[in-house]
Amino acid sequence: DITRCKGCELCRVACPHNVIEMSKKFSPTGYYPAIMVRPEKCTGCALCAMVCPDVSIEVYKEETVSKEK
Amino acid sequence: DITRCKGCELCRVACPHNVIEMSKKFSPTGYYPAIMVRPEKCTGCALCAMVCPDVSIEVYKEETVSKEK
Amino acid sequence: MYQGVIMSGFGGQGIISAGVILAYAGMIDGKHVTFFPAYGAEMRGGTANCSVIVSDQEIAAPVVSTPESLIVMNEPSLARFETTLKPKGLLLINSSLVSGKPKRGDIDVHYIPANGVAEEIGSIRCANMVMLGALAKRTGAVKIESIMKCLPKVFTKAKKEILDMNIEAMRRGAQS
Amino acid sequence: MYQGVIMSGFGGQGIISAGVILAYAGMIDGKHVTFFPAYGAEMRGGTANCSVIVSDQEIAAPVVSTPESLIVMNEPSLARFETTLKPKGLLLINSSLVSGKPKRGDIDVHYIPANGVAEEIGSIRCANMVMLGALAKRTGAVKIESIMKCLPKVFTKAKKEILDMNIEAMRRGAQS
Amino acid sequence: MEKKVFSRNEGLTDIKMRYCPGCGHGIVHRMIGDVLVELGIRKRTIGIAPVGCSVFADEYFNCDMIQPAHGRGPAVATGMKRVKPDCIVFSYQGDGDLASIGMAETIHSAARGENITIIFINNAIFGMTGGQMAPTTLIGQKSTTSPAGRDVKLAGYPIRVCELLSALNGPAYLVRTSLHNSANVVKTKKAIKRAFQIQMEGKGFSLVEILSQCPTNWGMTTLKSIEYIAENMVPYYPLGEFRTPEDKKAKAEAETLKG
Amino acid sequence: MEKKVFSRNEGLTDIKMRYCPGCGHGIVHRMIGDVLVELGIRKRTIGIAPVGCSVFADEYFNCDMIQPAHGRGPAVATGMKRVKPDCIVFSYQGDGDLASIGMAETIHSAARGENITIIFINNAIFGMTGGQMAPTTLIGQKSTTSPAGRDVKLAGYPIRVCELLSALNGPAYLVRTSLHNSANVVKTKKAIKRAFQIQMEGKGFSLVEILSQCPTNWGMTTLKSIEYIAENMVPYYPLGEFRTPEDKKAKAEAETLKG
Amino acid sequence: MSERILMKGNEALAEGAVRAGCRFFAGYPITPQNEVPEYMSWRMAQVGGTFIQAESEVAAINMLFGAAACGARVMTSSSSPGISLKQEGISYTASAELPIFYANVTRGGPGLGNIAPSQGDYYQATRGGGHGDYRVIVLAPNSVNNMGNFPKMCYDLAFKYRIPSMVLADGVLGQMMEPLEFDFEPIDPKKLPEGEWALGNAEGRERKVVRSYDLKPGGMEKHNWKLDKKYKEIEEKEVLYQTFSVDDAEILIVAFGTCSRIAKSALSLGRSQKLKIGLLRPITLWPFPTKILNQLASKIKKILVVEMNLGQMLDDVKIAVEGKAEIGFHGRPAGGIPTPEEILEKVKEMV
Amino acid sequence: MSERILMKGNEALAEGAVRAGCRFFAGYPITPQNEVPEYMSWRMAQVGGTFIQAESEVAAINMLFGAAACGARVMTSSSSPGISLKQEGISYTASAELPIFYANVTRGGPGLGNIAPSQGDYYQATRGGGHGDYRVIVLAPNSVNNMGNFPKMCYDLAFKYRIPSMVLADGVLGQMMEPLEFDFEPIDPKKLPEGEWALGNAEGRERKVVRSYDLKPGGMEKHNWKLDKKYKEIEEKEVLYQTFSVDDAEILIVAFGTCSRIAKSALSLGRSQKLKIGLLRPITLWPFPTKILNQLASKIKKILVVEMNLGQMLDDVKIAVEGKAEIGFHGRPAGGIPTPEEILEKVKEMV
Ligand SMILES: Cc1ncc(C[n+]2csc(CCOP(=O)(O)OP(=O)(O)O)c2C)c(N)n1
Ligand SMILES: Cc1ncc(C[n+]2csc(CCOP(=O)(O)OP(=O)(O)O)c2C)c(N)n1
Ligand code: SF4
Ligand code: SF4
Ligand code: SF4
Ligand code: SF4
Ligand code: SF4
Ligand code: SF4
Ligand SMILES: [Mg+2]
Ligand SMILES: [Mg+2]
Repeated sequence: DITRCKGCELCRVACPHNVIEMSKKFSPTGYYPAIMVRPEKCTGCALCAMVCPDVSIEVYKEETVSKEK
Repeated sequence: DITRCKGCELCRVACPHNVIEMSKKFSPTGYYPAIMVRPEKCTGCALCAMVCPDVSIEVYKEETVSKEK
Repeated sequence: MYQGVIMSGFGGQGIISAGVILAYAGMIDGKHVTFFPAYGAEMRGGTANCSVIVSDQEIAAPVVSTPESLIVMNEPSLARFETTLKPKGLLLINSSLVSGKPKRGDIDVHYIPANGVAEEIGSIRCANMVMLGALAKRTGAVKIESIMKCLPKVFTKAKKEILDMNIEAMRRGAQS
Repeated sequence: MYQGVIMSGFGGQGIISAGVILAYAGMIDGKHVTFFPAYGAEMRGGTANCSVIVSDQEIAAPVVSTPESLIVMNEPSLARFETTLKPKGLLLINSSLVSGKPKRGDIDVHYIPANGVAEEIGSIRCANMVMLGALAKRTGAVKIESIMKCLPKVFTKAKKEILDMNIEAMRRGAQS
Repeated sequence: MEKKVFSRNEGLTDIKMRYCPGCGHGIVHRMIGDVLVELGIRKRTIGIAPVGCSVFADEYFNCDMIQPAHGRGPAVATGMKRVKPDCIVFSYQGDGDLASIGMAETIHSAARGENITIIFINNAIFGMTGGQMAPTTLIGQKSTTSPAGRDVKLAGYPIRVCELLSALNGPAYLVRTSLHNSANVVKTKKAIKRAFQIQMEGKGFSLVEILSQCPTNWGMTTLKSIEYIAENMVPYYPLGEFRTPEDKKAKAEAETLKG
Repeated sequence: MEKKVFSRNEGLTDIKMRYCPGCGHGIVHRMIGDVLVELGIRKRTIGIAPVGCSVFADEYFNCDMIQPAHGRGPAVATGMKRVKPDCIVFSYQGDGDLASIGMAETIHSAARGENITIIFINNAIFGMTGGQMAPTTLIGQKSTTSPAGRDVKLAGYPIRVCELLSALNGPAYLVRTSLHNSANVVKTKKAIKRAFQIQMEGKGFSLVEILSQCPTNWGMTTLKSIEYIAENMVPYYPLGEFRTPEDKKAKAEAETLKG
Repeated sequence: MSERILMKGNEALAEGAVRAGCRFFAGYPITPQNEVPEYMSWRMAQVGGTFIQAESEVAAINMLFGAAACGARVMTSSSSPGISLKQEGISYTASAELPIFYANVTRGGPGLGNIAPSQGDYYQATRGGGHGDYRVIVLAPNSVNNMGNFPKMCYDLAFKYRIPSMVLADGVLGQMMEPLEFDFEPIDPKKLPEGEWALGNAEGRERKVVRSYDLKPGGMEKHNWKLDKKYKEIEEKEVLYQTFSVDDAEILIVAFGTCSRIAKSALSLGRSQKLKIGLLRPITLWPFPTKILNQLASKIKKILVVEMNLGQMLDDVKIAVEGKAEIGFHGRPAGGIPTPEEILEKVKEMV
Repeated sequence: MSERILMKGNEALAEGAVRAGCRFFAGYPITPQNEVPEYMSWRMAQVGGTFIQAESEVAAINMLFGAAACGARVMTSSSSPGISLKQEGISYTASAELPIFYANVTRGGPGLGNIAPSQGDYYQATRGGGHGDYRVIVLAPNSVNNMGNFPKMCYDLAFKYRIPSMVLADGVLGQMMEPLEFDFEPIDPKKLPEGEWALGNAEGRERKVVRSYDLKPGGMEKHNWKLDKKYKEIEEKEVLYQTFSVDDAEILIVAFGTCSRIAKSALSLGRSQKLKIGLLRPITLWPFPTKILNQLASKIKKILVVEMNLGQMLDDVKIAVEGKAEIGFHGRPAGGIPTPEEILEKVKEMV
C-alpha cells in the first residue's frame, strides 16, 4: 500500500534476496517509497512485512504485489 | 537523667551484668524508669547507653550514677 | 441540660474509651452527644485527651473550649486544662498520680484515688471507669445504667470478668 | 506596510528556517517582526508551517489567521491554507511538488519550480530560499540584501559554499 | 493462484500511523495487534496508551483503549485489572513514561505482582517532546538536554529496567528484546506473545523491554539507527530473559519458608 | 576519681525526644549525632528530616536542618548538595517516606550517584500515621490497613531496598544493619560513620538501611519488638553490605569499556 | 426512625460510600483521615470490593482513573498535601468525564502545616487546583450524619453528569463521633446499569476509547465548550444550601462545614441578646448558592463571612453580593477554631 | 539603545533568568516549554550553574526547595499538567517562605488536553492550586521582550518578600520569536548577599532550620497570620498594570498576556470605527489591579473581559467591579485564539 509507505528502507535491508529498492519518485505523501525491482526473486518469506513500521506490505505466496497496487 | 527515661527496658537487657532493673515507682513523666540495683557490678562498658533511645544514660568509669541523679 | 466535658491523662490510661463510653451512654439516654479526641502527633509523647458534650438540645459547636467539668488523670493535664474550666465547674482529680493542687478557688474540686481503687478491684486499667462513675454521678449527665448497657458494645472483645471489673470500678467511683 | 505570511510544507523542506530568516531580515530593516511556528505533535507526520509578520507599526496579535501572502511547498498545504489567504493575496506554489491548482480566482498566484531550480543550483535543500527570494521580491516586505546579511547569523555552522548556494537560490527565486 | 501469507489484520485499526519513517513504534504496534488476534483476546483486551509519541496508540490498536496521565499506566492498569479481572490489560510505555516520571508506579505494580502486561519501548530518548535525555539515554549519547553527550558526573548512569525489576519478587516475566534486525523482530514477537499468555494464565506481572529506534531524534537515517542499536544499545542493555514464571515460583516458595 | 566514658554530646540538641518508649529512632539519632561530632562535620552538615515520626528530627539534630515534603528527601538533598558541594548532606527517612511515596526520588538519586547519604529506618510500618502497612511490612504482618495480615495476593511482596538499589550503577555504599541487640547497634554506628566518610571522600551515593522497632504500632513491648526483628525481619532482610565503593569502581570501569 | 449508630466521621464517610455502592478504594494514609483507608481495608473484603493501599496519592488517583473507566463506583480520600498531589489526576478525570468520588479531610496548611482542622483548601476545591477549565462538585458536610449520607449524593451527581465529585470536610468532622442515621438503603452496584463509557468486554460492540486529549485543531476547544455547557447546567440545577432565621435578619452570617455549626451557636446566643442574626450555610461550594445570596443581599445589608482560613469563600460571597451589602470577615486559619463568642463580637462590631 | 536580539519566547525566559542570577535549574520536558530546559542544559554549564533534568516535575520542585534553602537563585518551568504536579511543592515553598521562580507556559487543558496556547491555568496560578492559605506572585508577559525581562522582576519580588513568584505565559509567547532588549545588566549572584535563611556552613552561628510545619498548638495559625500580613503588603505595594485610552472610553476591555495584544488590535480597529474602547492589561495577576479597576468601573459602565479560557480572571474582575458596571465576557478555551474581529463583534453587541 504505497500511501502508507514512508520510505524508511527497513524492508529493503530485511529482504534476503534484495527484491526491494527505493523508488526515485515522490509518493503522494511525499516519500520515496519501496518498490519491488526483482519480484521474481521473492520467496514470500514476509520478513519485509515483519519489519515494516507502517504495515504497508502484504505478502502473497508466489509473488508480492502489495507495494505496486 | 531520670526525666528522659521512658522505661523501655532496653538498657536492662543490654547490660551484661544485670546492673539495671526497672523502678516500681512512676517517674514525674509517668514511666517506670530504669535504676541501678547493682552499681558495684557495673564495668562501665556503656552498652546500656549505646542502646538507650532517649540518651538518658551517662556512664562513668568506676561507677554509673547518672540514672540516680 | 448541657455538659461539656474534657478528660485528659497519659496515653494508655483509657481516656479515649472513657470518652466514647460517656457519649454512647448519652445517646442511649436519648440525648444529643458529640465526642472529639485529640489525635495524631498530639498523642506522641504519651498524652491523650478528648472532649465530650451531652446535651438536651442539638449540639452546634462540637469542640469544647470551656468545659463544665474536667477529669484530670495525670500531673501535666492539671496544668494544661485547669484554666479552661468554667466558673463553678467540676474538677475531678486522680489523686493517685496527681500531687499538685488546683490554683483556682471558684471551682468544685474532688480528689479520687482512681489508681488505688482500681488496683483494689484488680486492674489498674479500669482507673478511667472510676473517674467516669464519679463524673456520671456528680453531673447526672448520663445514667449509670446506660453506661453499663453500652460497656459491652464498646469493649466488644472483652471477657465477662473484665466487664464486671469495669462496672465495679464505675460503682466505686460513683460512691466516692 | 503590514505583511502576514504563512509558509507550509513537509518537515525537512526548511519551512521554519525560511520563516526565521524572513523575520530576521525584517528586523535588520528596522521593521517590527514576529515569527510563530507550528510545534510539537502538529509536526509529527512530517508537516511543518509557520507564520511571519513584518510591519511598520508595533505588532499586536502575533498569530496570522488570514495572511497577505502564502508559500505552499507541498500538496497538502495548498488544500489546508488556500482558503485563509486574503482577497488579492499572494500565493506562491512550489510547482515541482504541487500538481493541484488553487480553486480561488481572487488571488495572485505564481508557480515556481523551486525543487527544480534548487537541484540545478546543486542542493534540493535550498528550495525554501528560492521561494523566499520570490516572496521578498514580490512583496517588498524585506530587502534582499538584508536576507543575505542575516543568512550567516541563522545558519551559524554552515560552510561558505552552502551559504553561497542559498544566496544564489534566493536570487533565482527573486528573478523567477 | 496466490496464497496470502501476510497482510494487515483486525488487530489494528486501518488509520495510517503518524509516526516518523522507520519508527520502531509501528513495528511493535503491528506485532501486538497480531498477538491480540492470534490469542483471540482482542475483544476482551484493554490497552493503555502512554504519554509519548505513542499516545496515538489509542487510535491504532483495535481494542478498548485508555489514555492516562504521563507515567501512570501501571497504576491505571492496576485499577482496571482489579475491577475487570477477566479482561486482558496491557500498558504500552516509553522510557520517559515508564522509567522517568513513572518509576514509582512501575516498581510498585511490579512489587505487587499485578497480573498485567507492560510493553516497554526503550528508545533511549524522549521522542514526543523532541529528543531530550531519558533515564535510558546512553553514556555520552547526545540529546537536546545533554548536547555535549550524557555526562555520568552530572546525569548519572542509564537505568536498566529489567535488571532493576528482577530485584523484586513480584514479576513473573521480564525479558529484553530488540528491533535492530528481522531475526530480533521475530524474537520480540515471541516475547510479546508469551507475556500476554502469562497474564492469561494468571501468573502475574509481565514486562517486555524492547530496544527501539528513534531515527528522528537520534538524528540518523533509519538504517544508521538500527546499527546504533546493535553496536551501542545492546552491549549496555543485554538481551534475554531476566525472570520467568518458573523462577518466580521457586523464589516464592523460598520466601514462604523464610517468612 | 571518675572518668566519664559516655555522655550526651553536642551532636544532638538537648530537647527531650518525643518518640515512644523504646523507639529505634532515638537510638539512631544518638549515633548520627555522635558521628557528626567524631568526624568534626557538624558545622557543615545539613540534615533532612522526613515526614514521619522523625519529622521532629529537625529539632533534635544539632546541625542545620530542613523538613521537606513527604518522600522527597533525596530530591531536596540533590538540590542542596549541588548548590553547596562542600556541605555534608544527609537525608533521614522512614520506609513509607523512602520506599512508598518516595520510591522514584530514591531510585533516581541513587542512579545519578548523588554524593549524599541516606539513613533509612526500616520499621516495616507507617509509624506516624498510626501503623498502616508499609512497602516493607512483612508477609502476614498485621497493620491497620492489613488487619488480617499482609496478603501477597492483594498487597504483593515486601520490597528489599538495598537489593533493589544494588541493581543500579550509581550507589557507592549500600548496607543493611539492625538494632535488635547491642552488638548490632554497634555495627550500625560503624556503618553510619562509613557512609558519611564516603560522602566526605566524594565517592557518591551512600545508604544505610537500619531494621528498627516500632513497639507502639507493632503492639508489642520493646523487648518483644527487638525479638521480632531478630526472628522475623532479619530472615527476610539479610544484614550486610550490598555495595562498596570498591565494587562501584570496578563496575564503572566495566561500563566505560562497554559504552 | 432507623437505628442510630455512634460513629467517627471518617468511618461514617467510608461506610456511607460502601452503602452507596463503592467497590473500589485506593488511598494513601494521612492524618486526619486515616480511619477511611483503615475502615475500607476490611470493609471492602467483606463486600467483595477492592482495597488498595497505593504507593502514593498520585498512584491512588490514577488507579481510580482506571477503575472508573471500567465503570466501577470508586473512591479515594486524603488530606490537604495529598489532595495537592492528586490535582493532575483530577484534571484528567474531569477531562475524560469519568465519575469519581473523593474526600479531602482538610488539615492546616500550607506546606506540611499541622493536622488540626482547617478550611484552607476551599480555593483548591472550588477553583480546580489542577490545570485547565474544569469543575468538581463540592459538598461540605457539617455533621457525622452528613459524612455518612453525602457520599450517596456525590455518586448520584458524579454519575448523572460524568464529573468528579468530592466531600470537603475538616479534622473536626473526620475525628468527632456523633449519632448517625443513614437516610438511604444500601445499594448493590451489580444491580446498577453499567455506564456507557465503561471499558472491557467489547464483544458485540465497537471499541471504546477513554481519553483526556484531542490534538485535532479545534478539537479540544469543542470539548471545553461541551464541558462548559455541563457546568452551566449544574450551576442551574444542583445548588444546595440551608438558611436559618433570615426573614427578619439584619445581619447574615455565611459559613460552611464546621463553621456553620459554630455560627449557629452564635446565632442562638445572639438572638437571645436580641441581635437579629441570620445564617446561610452553603452545602454545595461549587456550584455556589450565588442566586439566593444575591437575593438575600438586597434585603440584608450586612454580611459576615466566617471561615477557618484567611478568607477564601469570601471571594464567592463578593461575586454573589455585587456590592449590594457590606461584607465583613472573621477567619481563623490552620487549626484556629472560631468560638461563638468571637463571632458575636464581630457581629456587634458590624451592626 | 542596547542591541536587539531575535529570540524565541522560551529562550528569552531562560536567558532572562540566567542574567538575573539564576544558577540552579531543575525541570522536566513538556511541550510547549521544552526550549527552556534545552537552553539551560548548555547555558548553565557556561555560567558555572547547575542544570538537572529531574525524573519528574515533583522531583524538580523539591530540588528547588533544597537549592533555594541553600540561598541560590533557582528556577523551574513546565506546562499545565506538570505545574499541577508541582502544587504540593509550591505550597511547601510558600509555607517555608523560600524564594523560588517558576514559569508555566500554559497549554490547552484539562487533562492531557493539547499543546496549543491557552490561559486556562489562571485559577491555579492566582488561587493557589496547592493546599492551604498561600499566595504566589504571578506576572503575565505579553511579548518576548517581557519574557526576557520579567524573570528579573520575579527574583526581585521573590527575594524581597521570601515568596514564590511565577511567570504565567502561553504557547504563543513561548514559541514566537520577536526582537528583544534586556533592560538590565547581567547580575552575578556571587556578588549578592546570602539570604538570612540560607543553610550550610554554620561556623560561628546558631543552627538554622527550614520547615513548613508547626505542631505547637496555635503555632501554625500564628504563621498564617504572618503570611497574611505579607500578602496584604504585597497587594498594597506591588500591583502592576497598563491602561490604554481609558480616559474617554465607553467600554473597557480587560485582558492579560497574549489576549491583551489581540485586544489592542481590536482597540485600534474599533477606534478607527469611532468606537470608544479602552483597555486595562493586568501585568500582576496576583496581586490583581483591583483598586484601579474599581475606579475605572465607576466611570466606564461597560466592561468586556477577554480570556483564552472559559472565564477565570472574570472572577477577579467581578470582585473588583462590585456591581458598578455591566460585565461581558469573550473566551476561547484550549487553543482557541480570539481574533480582533471577534472581540469587536462582542464590543458592538454590548454598546
Ligand atoms: C506530567 C507531564 N509531564 C511531561 C509531559 C511531556 N511529555 C510528553 S511525552 C514525554 C516523554 C516521552 O518520552 P517517552 O516516554 O520515552 O516516549 P517516546 O516519545 O520516546 O516514545 C514527556 C516528557 C506530559 N505530557 N505530562
Ligand atoms: C503527601 C503526604 N502524604 C501522606 C502524608 C502522611 N504521612 C505522614 S508520615 C507518613 C508515613 C510515615 O511512615 P514512615 O515513613 O515509615 O516513618 P515512620 O513514622 O515509620 O518512622 C505518612 C503517610 C503526608 N504528610 N504527606
Ligand atoms: S517476502 Fe519477498 S520481498 Fe519480502 S523479504 Fe521475503 S523475499 Fe524479500
Ligand atoms: S514499505 Fe514499509 S518498511 Fe518498506 S520502506 Fe516503506 S515503510 Fe519502510
Ligand atoms: S555500663 Fe554498667 S550498667 Fe551499663 S551496661 Fe555496662 S555494666 Fe551494665
Ligand atoms: S534508661 Fe534509656 S534504655 Fe533504659 S529504660 Fe530508660 S529509656 Fe530505656
Ligand atoms: S520521534 Fe522518534 S519515537 Fe517519535 S515517532 Fe518519531 S521516530 Fe518514533
Ligand atoms: S510510633 Fe513507632 S516509630 Fe513512631 S515514635 Fe512511636 S515507636 Fe517510634
Ligand atoms: Mg522514549
Ligand atoms: Mg516506618
